[in-house]
Amino acid sequence: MMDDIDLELFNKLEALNPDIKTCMACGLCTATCTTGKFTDMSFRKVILMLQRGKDKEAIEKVKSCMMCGKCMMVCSRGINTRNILLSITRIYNER
Amino acid sequence: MNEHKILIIGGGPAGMETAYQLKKLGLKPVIIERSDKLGGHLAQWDRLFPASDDAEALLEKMREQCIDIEKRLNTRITNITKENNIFHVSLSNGNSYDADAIVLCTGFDLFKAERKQEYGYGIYNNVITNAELEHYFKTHNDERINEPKKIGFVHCVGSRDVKVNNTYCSKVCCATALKQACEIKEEFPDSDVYCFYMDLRMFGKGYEDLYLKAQKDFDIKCVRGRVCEVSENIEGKLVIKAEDTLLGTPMKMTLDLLVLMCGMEKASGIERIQNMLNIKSNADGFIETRDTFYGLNHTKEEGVFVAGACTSPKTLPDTIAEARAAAVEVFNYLKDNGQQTFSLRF
Amino acid sequence: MRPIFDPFVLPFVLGMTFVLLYCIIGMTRIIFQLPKEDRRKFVRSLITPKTLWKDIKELFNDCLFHVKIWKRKPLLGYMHSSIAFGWFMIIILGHMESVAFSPFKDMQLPLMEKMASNLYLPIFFRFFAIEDASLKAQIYCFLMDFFLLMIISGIVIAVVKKKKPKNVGLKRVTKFGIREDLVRISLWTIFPLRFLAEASIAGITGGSFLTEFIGNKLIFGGSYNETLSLILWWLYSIDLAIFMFVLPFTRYMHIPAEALLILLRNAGLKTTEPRKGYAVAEIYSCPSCGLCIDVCPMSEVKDNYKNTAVYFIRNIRKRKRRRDVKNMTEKCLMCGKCIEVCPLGIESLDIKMAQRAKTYYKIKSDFSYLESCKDTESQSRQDEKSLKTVYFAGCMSHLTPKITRSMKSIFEAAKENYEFIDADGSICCGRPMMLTGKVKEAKTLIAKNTELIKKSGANRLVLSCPICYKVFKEEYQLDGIEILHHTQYINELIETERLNIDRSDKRYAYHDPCELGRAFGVYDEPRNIIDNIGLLTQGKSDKDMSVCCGGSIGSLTITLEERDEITKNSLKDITVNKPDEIVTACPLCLKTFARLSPINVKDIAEIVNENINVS
Amino acid sequence: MIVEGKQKIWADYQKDIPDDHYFYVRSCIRQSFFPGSEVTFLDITRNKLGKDFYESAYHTTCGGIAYHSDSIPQETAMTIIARQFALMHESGYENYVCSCITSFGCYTETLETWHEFPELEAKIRQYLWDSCKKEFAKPKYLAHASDIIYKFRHEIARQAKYKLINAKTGEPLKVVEHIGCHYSKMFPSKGFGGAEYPHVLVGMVEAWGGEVIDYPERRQCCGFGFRQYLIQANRGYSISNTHKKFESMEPYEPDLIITNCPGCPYFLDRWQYVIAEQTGKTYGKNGYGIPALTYEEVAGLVMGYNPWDLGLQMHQVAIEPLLDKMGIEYDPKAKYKGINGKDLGTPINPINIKLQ
Repeated sequence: MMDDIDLELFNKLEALNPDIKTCMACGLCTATCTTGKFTDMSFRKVILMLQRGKDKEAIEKVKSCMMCGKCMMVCSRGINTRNILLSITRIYNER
Repeated sequence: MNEHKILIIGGGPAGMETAYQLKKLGLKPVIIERSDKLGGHLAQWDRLFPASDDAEALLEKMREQCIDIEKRLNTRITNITKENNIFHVSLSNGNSYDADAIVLCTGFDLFKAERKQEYGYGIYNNVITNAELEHYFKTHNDERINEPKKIGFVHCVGSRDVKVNNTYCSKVCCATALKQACEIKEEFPDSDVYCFYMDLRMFGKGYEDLYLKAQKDFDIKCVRGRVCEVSENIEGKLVIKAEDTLLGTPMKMTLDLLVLMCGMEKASGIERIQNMLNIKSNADGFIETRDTFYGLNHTKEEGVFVAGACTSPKTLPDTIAEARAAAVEVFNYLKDNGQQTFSLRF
Repeated sequence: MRPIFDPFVLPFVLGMTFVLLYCIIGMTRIIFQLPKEDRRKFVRSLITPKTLWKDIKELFNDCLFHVKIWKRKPLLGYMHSSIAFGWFMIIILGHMESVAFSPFKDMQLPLMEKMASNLYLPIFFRFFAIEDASLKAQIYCFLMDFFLLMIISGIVIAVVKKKKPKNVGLKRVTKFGIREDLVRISLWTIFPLRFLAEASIAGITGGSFLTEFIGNKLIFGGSYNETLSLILWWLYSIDLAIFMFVLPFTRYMHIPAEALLILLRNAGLKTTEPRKGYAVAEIYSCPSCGLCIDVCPMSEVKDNYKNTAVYFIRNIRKRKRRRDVKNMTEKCLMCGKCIEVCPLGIESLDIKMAQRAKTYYKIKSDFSYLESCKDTESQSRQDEKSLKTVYFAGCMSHLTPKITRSMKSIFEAAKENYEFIDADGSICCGRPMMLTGKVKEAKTLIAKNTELIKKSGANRLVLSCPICYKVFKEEYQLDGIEILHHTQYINELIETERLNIDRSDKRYAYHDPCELGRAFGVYDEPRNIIDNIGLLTQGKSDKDMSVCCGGSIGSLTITLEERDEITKNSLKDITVNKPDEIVTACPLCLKTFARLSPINVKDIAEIVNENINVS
Repeated sequence: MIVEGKQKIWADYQKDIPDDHYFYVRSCIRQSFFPGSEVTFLDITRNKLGKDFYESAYHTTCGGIAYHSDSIPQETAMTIIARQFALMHESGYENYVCSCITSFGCYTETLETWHEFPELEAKIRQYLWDSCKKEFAKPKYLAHASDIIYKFRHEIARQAKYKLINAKTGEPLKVVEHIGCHYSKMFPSKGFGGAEYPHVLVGMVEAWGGEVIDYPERRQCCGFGFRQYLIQANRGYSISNTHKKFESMEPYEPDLIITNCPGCPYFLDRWQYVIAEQTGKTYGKNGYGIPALTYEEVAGLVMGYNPWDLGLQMHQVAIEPLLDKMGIEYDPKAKYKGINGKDLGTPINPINIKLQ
């Protein structure tokens, strides 16, 4: 149930990185992902999962990121994906 | 002997623009409108996508252009017969016309939201339609809209849905939804607004900008997934279910207000006129045009023309463009056939 | 006979004592904050003749003559060296003069008094000594006046610079607070006051062309007013005291700090902690000159000049809130241009990297999935022992298949026995991870790549991405494996005639990628290649002055809009001489430019491939 | 809630079924789950309403459970159904009424399929002949047994001794109605009230004095869902589904659940016990559950049948609080006595849910 989700951390993330809002889920970030060769990393899904309160699954994905920045290079909305990933590792807790 | 005219059936944007252009071409159009004023659906709308332009200003301009044009309001067609390329048209007010050509500008009906029973329109208090929201923007008078905190928009209600026999896309709902989402967010800045879409079909000029604006400036949350059912909880709030298809997980949430983006359907009662003129419908129920490219303003019946959303869902710019094209087509038809109206004038 | 003491010297004596103590304590602290190994290195450098000689040379060149500034902006160079060298000479000559002509030479004074008098005598010599008519004394007088004039001329330029920075070739100068204004005014007034004080008394105690003939005769009409003169000497002393008391808390601290920095740097030390040891020496050495403001690519965007190196260093020095420093650190593109122009060569990027390494990330990376990653087997490898070269394209090059395709075709044309080790996807080189401050995590990636490359049995590694190149050069330990960027490799192929190139009359502009050019000085190889292919046009700022393309992954927080401004500005510089095509040697630069460039942008490998002579 | 909106839909979805002369077929599992229900149905229709409901001893399963758990192919299921139709035909009846919702769904699906694909009907006709040497005629009318009670709900109300009203307070009882999924979800027009807002049970409850509550998970399956329960490994889905429904209806404090499907009262009843034992939570007041009854049982209670004759002791959730509310007199000692007075044995008391 979406009503019970605590989005405090996500709102913090969104305030720091307002460009998150403009994602249109085209999937370029996932398609180009260097880590994606080895894991099911998907930046697009990470953001959605955090939005839907699935923090744990999202964090598992974030942990595998190599920070290469390819997703940032290809993003058609110009979202600073790399810094958002970094922000996540600062804001969210590994539980 | 009746005066020879060009009869325009329907006084919405398509009818008004066709009439105005015909008049400019030196012909004598008559608008037959069943309601008591010109404007059609445009008169119900407050602002227009993509840039939230004032609907009334546009309507005023169109009405002004029609000031000198002969109109028959509160009037219905009772009978049409065709003889030697002349249409004898009887009206409900007892009058009749001889027309050299007829332009059908009968527009569309909004999908009746109660037909999607699972959305509970007419059953749950806080389920409203796009038209009702537009009416609220105009009047600010709707007790169902009371400081909502969470608002949902369901796209494609009555469109792209074999379960209501409408498999086509209504074309205008995506942009309308995002426009209305921004507007309601502007009105209730503390609210969370969700748009449940299947595809965001932002095809026109400025539509993609509207999408970006909705996301960036208004924080409209677009969820890819159709709402499957709506119910009411004990507090009278709406509980909706959908799938977040981008994540592949079902989601359930409580909303204070749900707006159904009703699509376009063929206008009710149009079959009656179609039968009089021997004109068929296409697979979507709208009036069939002669072909898909060159004959868009023509029906298969000589002398019967079409413009606007009576042939398929259309945006306003599309409608206006088609109305202008129809006027030219009528003009050419009359010229080529040496019709009376034409010879009178030239 | 003049008195041997006057109370007006007291402010100066106190100021001098304060500043000396402050510097000694500060220096000791810095040295003690150094890691043990670094401290040992430092001591060793001081007793090694070679480094010692280097120390001395640099102290003169940099601290006194400001050779680097001369080279870039002669007028500014003159301003600095006239004040620094002039002042230095006045102090030296003052001491020599006071030793040679001390009025107390023959007096029997208690030791303490003698020492104390030695402290102020050289400074206020003219007050205490009476002119000696000897030629030697005349020469001293002349030299002292000469250098005083030199200093005053420098100060005049400084005043002009302050009023109209453009006259000395600067668009923007650093903005300062009241304290800095105070110290600046006190510095500017020291020598005019000295001139007035000396001139006022020159009728009695003598002087040379400046003090006696211009000063005394013209200003004071050749007369001597004891009260007025004493007031001037008091002002001079107080001014000196103000300068010295405020100095440690202002940018002028760079005067003593720079000397220490030179010694530490020559000992081979580097920043390891952002707010300790070597970094402190660097931070205090920053003169806030602001040369880095104009060159910083970020200054293109309004208000972003506040993130330039000079303000970053100032914030650290002021112990500003951690968050401000953090934001500045993360915004930086890490292009290194500020270091290139820094007259003191302050390695602010090292401080930023050290600061980034302090970031606390609650979620730790987990690369355990790499353990199961199989060695990238290559079908084309027939005999392992004969394999000479491996090619590692890197993540970014996978976004620019024209680079990898061109490289493949160049390898084939050169009949190279090579293996494309990351043909179906790389493990990131670790540099982007380093830039986020996650050094340990980066080391994991480095280890994995090292393992894969070593397994290949090659003795050469060719890279296409300068980002990779930097980390491979600096962090990888691939003993026995030569690391080359493809510009270097292709250049070698051309020079050894393994690759024949056709010439055309196309005009190419070359953009130096930051991490290839400034970081490693790879300037000639690409230019040599282009010379073989077509005509190389000059950009407005080439080589070490090349402007970052804007795409740098060095910056974590910069927005796309800001990047675009930088890119446009960089493109403007590159295309100033109307080239037909822009050539670069970095996939990131290529992709970044391609978005906004009005003309074709190509990688150097691409133009080489286009012009291979097949016959 | 806008009642007029629902009434409009109810008016739109009315089906035409005859008053009398039905061939009645029982449900496989209801007979063992709630054995009083079908007996009561026949007693009410035959004796209280005076209608003709005929049963054949040769009737078998419809094959629905096997079909829905993928054990038999559609042709097999259809042949079984064809045989039932043959029995009806042989008995001289044209109207077919079944007790089971699964069967109702299968019959509807079969008839609709034959309508769309007549060649399949011909094929099945051949199969039936080959296997049983029987010939069938399709029923003229197909009804579910709850349709019959719905149709006569007002007559039953007239004969009622009790109402779905709290005898002490005079307040209507709050009733959750739960429709079997296969009643109208597959073919909305085949059910009274359609698929979204079925009226078949609502009509009964309202006619008998109760008040229906519309809660968010009303449309959700009871938790049986064939594969969810029949495959042991999937039973977690079954119970979590049921749990979801109870969590959703809890705030309304329902007094009673009325159902029209074999599986629903069973799962809504039994899982309450399991949920209580797992989580300690009960959904009725004072440690009781919410009674989940079949519509025949509710009709029987309203008409004054002895609760134990209706088989209400076969429910896991104690029925007594409901009987007390309705003011129905009963003999607590007789609860675990069979019809012949023989002791049925007493269940062991669970920890978290009261049984009496």
